[in-house]
Amino acid sequence: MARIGVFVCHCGTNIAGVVDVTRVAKYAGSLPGVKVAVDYKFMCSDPGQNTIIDAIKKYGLDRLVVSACSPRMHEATFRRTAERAGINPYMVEMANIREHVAWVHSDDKELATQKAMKLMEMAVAKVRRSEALSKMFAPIEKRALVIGGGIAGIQAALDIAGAGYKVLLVEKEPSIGGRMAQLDKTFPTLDCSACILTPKMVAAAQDPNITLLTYAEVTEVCGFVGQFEVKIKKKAKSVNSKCIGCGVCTTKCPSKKALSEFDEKLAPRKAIYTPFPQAVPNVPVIDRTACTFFLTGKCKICEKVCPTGAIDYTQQDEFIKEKFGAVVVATGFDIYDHSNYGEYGYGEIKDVITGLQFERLISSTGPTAGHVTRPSDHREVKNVVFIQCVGSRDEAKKRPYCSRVCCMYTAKQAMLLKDHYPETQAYVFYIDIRSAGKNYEEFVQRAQNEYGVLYLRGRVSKIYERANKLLVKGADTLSGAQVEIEADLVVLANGFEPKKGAKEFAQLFHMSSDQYGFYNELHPKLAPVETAISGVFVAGCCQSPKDIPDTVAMASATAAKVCALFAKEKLEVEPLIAGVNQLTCSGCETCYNVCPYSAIEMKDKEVKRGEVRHVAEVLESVCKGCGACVGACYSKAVDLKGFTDRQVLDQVETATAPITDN
Amino acid sequence: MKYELQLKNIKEGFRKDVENLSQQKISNCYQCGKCSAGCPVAYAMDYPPSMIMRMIQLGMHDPVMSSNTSWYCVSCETCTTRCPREIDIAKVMDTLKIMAQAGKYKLSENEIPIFDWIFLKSIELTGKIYELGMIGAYNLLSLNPFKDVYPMGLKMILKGKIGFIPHLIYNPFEVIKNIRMFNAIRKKDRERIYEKNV
Amino acid sequence: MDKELQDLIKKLLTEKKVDYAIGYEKAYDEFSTRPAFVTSAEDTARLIFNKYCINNLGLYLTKLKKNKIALICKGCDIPTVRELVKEKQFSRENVIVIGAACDGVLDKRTGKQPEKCLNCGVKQPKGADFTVGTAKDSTTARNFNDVAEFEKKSSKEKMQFWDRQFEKCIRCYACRNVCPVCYCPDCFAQRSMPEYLNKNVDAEENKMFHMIRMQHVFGRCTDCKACDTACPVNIPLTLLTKKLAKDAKELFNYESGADMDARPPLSTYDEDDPESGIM
Amino acid sequence: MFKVAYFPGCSLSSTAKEYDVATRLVCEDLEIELVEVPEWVCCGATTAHITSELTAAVLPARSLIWAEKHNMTITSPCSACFSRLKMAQLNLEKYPGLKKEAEEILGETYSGKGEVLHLTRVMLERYGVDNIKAKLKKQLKGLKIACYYGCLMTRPAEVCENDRVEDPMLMDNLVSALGAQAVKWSYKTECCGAAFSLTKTEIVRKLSGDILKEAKASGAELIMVACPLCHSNLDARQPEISKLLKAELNIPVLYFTQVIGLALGYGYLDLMLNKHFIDPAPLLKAKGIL
Amino acid sequence: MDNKVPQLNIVGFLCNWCSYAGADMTGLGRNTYPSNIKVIRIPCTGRMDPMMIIEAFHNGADGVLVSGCHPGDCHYTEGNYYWRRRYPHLKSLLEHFGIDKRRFHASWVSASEGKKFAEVVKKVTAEVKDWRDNG
Repeated sequence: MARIGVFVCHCGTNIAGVVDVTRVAKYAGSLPGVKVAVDYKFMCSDPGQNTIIDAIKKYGLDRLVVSACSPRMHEATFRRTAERAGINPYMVEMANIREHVAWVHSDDKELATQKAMKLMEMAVAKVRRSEALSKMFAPIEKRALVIGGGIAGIQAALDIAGAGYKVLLVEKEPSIGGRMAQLDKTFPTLDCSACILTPKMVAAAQDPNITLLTYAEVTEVCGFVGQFEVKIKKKAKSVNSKCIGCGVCTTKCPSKKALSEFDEKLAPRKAIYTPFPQAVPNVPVIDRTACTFFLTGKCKICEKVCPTGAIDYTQQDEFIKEKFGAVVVATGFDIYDHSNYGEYGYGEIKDVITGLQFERLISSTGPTAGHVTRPSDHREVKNVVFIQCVGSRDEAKKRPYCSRVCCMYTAKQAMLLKDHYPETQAYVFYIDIRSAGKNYEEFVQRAQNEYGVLYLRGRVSKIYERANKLLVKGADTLSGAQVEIEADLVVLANGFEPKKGAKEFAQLFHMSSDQYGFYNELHPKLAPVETAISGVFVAGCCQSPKDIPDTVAMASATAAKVCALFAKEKLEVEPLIAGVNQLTCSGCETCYNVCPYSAIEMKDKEVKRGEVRHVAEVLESVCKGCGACVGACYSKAVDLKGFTDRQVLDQVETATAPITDN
Repeated sequence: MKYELQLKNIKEGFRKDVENLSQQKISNCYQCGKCSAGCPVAYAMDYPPSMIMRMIQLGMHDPVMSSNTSWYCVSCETCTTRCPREIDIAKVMDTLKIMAQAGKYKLSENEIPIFDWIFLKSIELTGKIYELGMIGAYNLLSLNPFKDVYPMGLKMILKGKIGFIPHLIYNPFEVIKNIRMFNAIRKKDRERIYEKNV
Repeated sequence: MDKELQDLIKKLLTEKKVDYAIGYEKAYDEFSTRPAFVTSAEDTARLIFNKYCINNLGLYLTKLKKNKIALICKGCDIPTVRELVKEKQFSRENVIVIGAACDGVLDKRTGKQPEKCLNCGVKQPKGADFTVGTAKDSTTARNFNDVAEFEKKSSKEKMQFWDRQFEKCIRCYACRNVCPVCYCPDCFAQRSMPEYLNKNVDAEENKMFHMIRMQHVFGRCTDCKACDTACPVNIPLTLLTKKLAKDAKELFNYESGADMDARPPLSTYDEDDPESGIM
Repeated sequence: MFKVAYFPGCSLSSTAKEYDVATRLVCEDLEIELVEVPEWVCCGATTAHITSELTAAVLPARSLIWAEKHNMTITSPCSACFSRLKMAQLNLEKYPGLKKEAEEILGETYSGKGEVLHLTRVMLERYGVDNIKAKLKKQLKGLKIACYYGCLMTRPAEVCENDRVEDPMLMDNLVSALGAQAVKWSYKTECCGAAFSLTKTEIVRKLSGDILKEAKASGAELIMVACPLCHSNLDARQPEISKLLKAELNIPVLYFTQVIGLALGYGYLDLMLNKHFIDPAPLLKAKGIL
Repeated sequence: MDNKVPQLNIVGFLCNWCSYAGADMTGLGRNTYPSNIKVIRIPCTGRMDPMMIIEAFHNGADGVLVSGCHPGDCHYTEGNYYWRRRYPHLKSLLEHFGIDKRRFHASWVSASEGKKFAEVVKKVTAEVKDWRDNG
């Protein structure tokens, strides 16, 4: 006979404020097999866990039910508690009476209490059928894959490599550096972005533990924590390893049709190019969609001028498949495309530019060598209007979130403008200024007080084109005035959005993403860099918009997580896997066909004395415990440990029975 | 400061009344001011639209209802089209006018309500608009009998743009049907505004 | 036709092509037949084929996995063979399918041809290794009109209808026992750990048994009507098996036992499958 | 033959008679059959929706139901009428309570499936600019036209469907097809003052004045409109506005069907161009169109 | 819809990775829904044996909801694709046996769709209630 202990948690007032926890505990005590039932303020706290351990010893319990929060939150905690008291950790079940009861049924305490009692009773029914399971271990491939070579990826790679583990850093573009390389200065210190980034890029390139793979993309992922098998496409660079980065090819290339992605399409670039002079690795690639040779079959100038014979037009895309123990996803962001804003000209007005374009305009390495001129006619500017919250805080444009950095970068850009051209006037239209961060508020104040940037509180309604000027029609809600400004240039503070293709990329890993496409962390507070896929971590703006210091901190956090994983000898894995009762197996191969992991083997086996049958067998080290075989087996020969038919049936039976609470 | 906001002065029901009748979530407004920025008639209004939204949020019934803002709204829907919080501001303005004309709140404007009354009466009795009669009646009732008579009105008549005979629905049954319909609508409107939403 | 059949089997047995032949023989009266298992050439005289050969002999294949067998099949029994091969219950090389041309069988209970014989497109067997006799297919095609008619009822009416039917059920399991695809070594209905099904014989439990059995044979049942024929209390199981066939066709464009290469509908998927009302 | 239910609206039988005449003339030529909704009642215009939501839904619903019954797309040449028809359709769909009340009053049910389109969209999108182009007799060479769309045929975004709300191109495409030049200007959808024509005339003068000024500044010689309200504000009030602005504007304002009519070869009186306050004849003669 | 619908028993099978997490998210966001649903956690909708659903109805459940990851998002790659095939078949079969279609539902709820989960439960409860009240 089972000896079950039921422990009902108040979670402060989180649960107890809605659910009558004493009644739940009292009801538990009346259930068959339950030897003790108690409620306590915080079950997960040290004294709470000790209550459980003491009860186990005192009543000789062999199974536990903890009625508390979601098992996704604390199942592991209570399994460890059980283990400490000498009970098999898989003899623990949780009844989720916080997320599934107290927090969602706060409108009727009686019904909530009844449901809590029911869920607890279901957990008791399930745990009654639990079996002791022993832990399983899997090997770890101690090599990390970092996807994305922006500041997040670089930082994560450097930190993991620093701990002595090998890292492969994959970047889609021809050079690492990412968005940060495009910036001119950084807030709130106004130090030069390139000056602080390039040393890191070089360090990554020179680290013996880091392998750089630029112009490459991850195309396929299988496996699981400790054993990811990843297929990577190395796009044909058309330039081989003989290249010494002298740059002659780029200088001589006659093609000028393509627009520079790095310069945000403000300037042309050659068909053979490195994105920017400080590129790492300093090896150009040929853009085959722009190259005269690839388009017409004639030219080959780069081949002629190359001193080392590094040009190879025959190169093909190459696929490699490698194994990794952990993955850091740092795929970054795109800025919001304002062609959805009809009122700001559908992205067709040349002198309405994005914040990132302004960075390139004012950067001394940019297309105008730091001279801020109008893209349409290259005239100097006098009045510049900055509009915040474009593609942020805008439900109508399906971007209701705050992009977090635009207030700051707008202040920075307005200051830089005044710095370069003291005679210009900068106007900033804002809704609210969000400057939470060390020295951030002071920075915005400086822009207004020292630099004389005029801040106007209101969203701009429309930009009219009129005779070489842009008429900006806005409002200042603080004074209640309508504002019209004749501007030379309008800079939009475009918000952040997930990288194009982020959803498809998430599906490679089966990571979940939010409705916009930002990747979901495992827990918003307690597991901000983990994902639901164990062994896959997220860093930087692919998770949500954030500034450089936060990105770097997050990247280092992922590195710490990876190193903690690699520091273990072997990986403990859940023994919640499928098993076949070969006596009842009819050998129809249905399970074999549906298994997503090929974890089922068909064998001719002597199942009874003298009876050899064609039957299924589960490969324990391969099975991930999804249960697809269980759902498909009509002979009822496969079962899933931890979610057995008996357990589920008893839960169903309990769920549908009335409460017998007097 | 012009107004002193005291909690006991905030009419709780006002925001709810406007929200129920307009079916718009006014509490959604975060005061970005885009409506005021784009409004073509804001210059003539006592308060710009965004401020009206704020005052409704705070239940400031008297200044909202006594202001000319809603009456100056031309229903051009610029605000609605551009509102980042997807509030149909023009509809809220309509609602304020409906509430005022239904007599639930004090009327601050009379030109437009007079026009509206004449206009709808014209539809009720003829099914269509009878411009000359309508303009004449309006000018009389708004105590400005010679408004627009010269030169525009005269020229209109000369160009044959305004007829002297109303276009009638010739079928008398249709006329009766029309009048009945209007009576039914008025009854339902009273229920909507007075009974359900108080 | 009997002669032709006997000669063929005699030849197969003498040439040692097969160990067994499974066919029909006369039973206790002239209106009854029963399965005959013939192992020697001399014994072949027992074999007959007539309109009373209503059983689906495919049933016995799962019981004789290792032997080489000649199996006498009506056109409508052949899909069973294919289905069982697909489910790896034996290999196709081990069985020689002898198709017997059939003008339709008679249901002894009614003395009439069952509906499936009235709209039969396989009176002349298709896909057999040898064929004996000739027959003409029905002019009307197989249809699901009767099922569609039943589907029009309200769920309450359906519920009441089946409640009345399953009140009659005595849980003799004849339906399961004659079903060629009900070959599980240990049927769920008889398990005790867990007890999927209460052993009581009452309408509710009976209904549940049939529901689960129908679910288990979905996409596998060839609608051979063996269960319907075998039922001693005349529960119209055809109405269920035909529903399965209709759903398999309409939802997944699948016909059990028709195509050796088509994957059973529930053990495969297509990324573009319709969402069918999933919220 | 292309067949649509036609809701002319009150203005088209009085102040904008020339619009109705030109429209019927052009549509006949293009073989678009306009089936006038019999015994139609006023859409409620700019008045009903600020007086009673129900009135604003019931009045257009009668015509909508008729079109739906006869399985036709319903169209109106007047932006205000179109807007009321379309908004009634949208509101009846959005607010089931309103629909219930409206149906009770009308004693008929409305499915809301029928299509409601502005005449510009019927002619320029459904019928197609290319098909019109194929039937032209004349090119309107050298004419610089500012297309003015106004509020009610473009806003809110739901009624605009596949054109751009802030910078619609439908009529501009027509202008190019007619051989004329569509000027690029940013006041296409600014408000003319609409319903304030009689009540708050000073607002109309300012708003329409801004539009006229902008059109003039962008080099337009003619303004093309698709709404009798816009027309009367821009045309009939133009002399007053000129006086107010102390500048001679003198920009003729034509309906888009009149402009098509010119390219189809119709004359001054056929299209009732004489009805306009600002006579287009001198301009059209100078360009060799008349 | 009113969250208080007594005497209705709905069993919910939620996959661990998406819908169960989504239901947790509903709690985190304090969105409310009727309390009739009792949730059973399963690893994946692929594990959903149709038998369990038949058992639930047999045991007297008024309604059943099965919810999993959106197609393409399955933690185990393809479990929900199998479920997507079992669902229409089972629904149709159950209907044939007289179990009304308003009683059996399936949904896709991702880990971030807390609001959607509340909406789904409200809708399911309303449908089941409609079945019970109006036959």
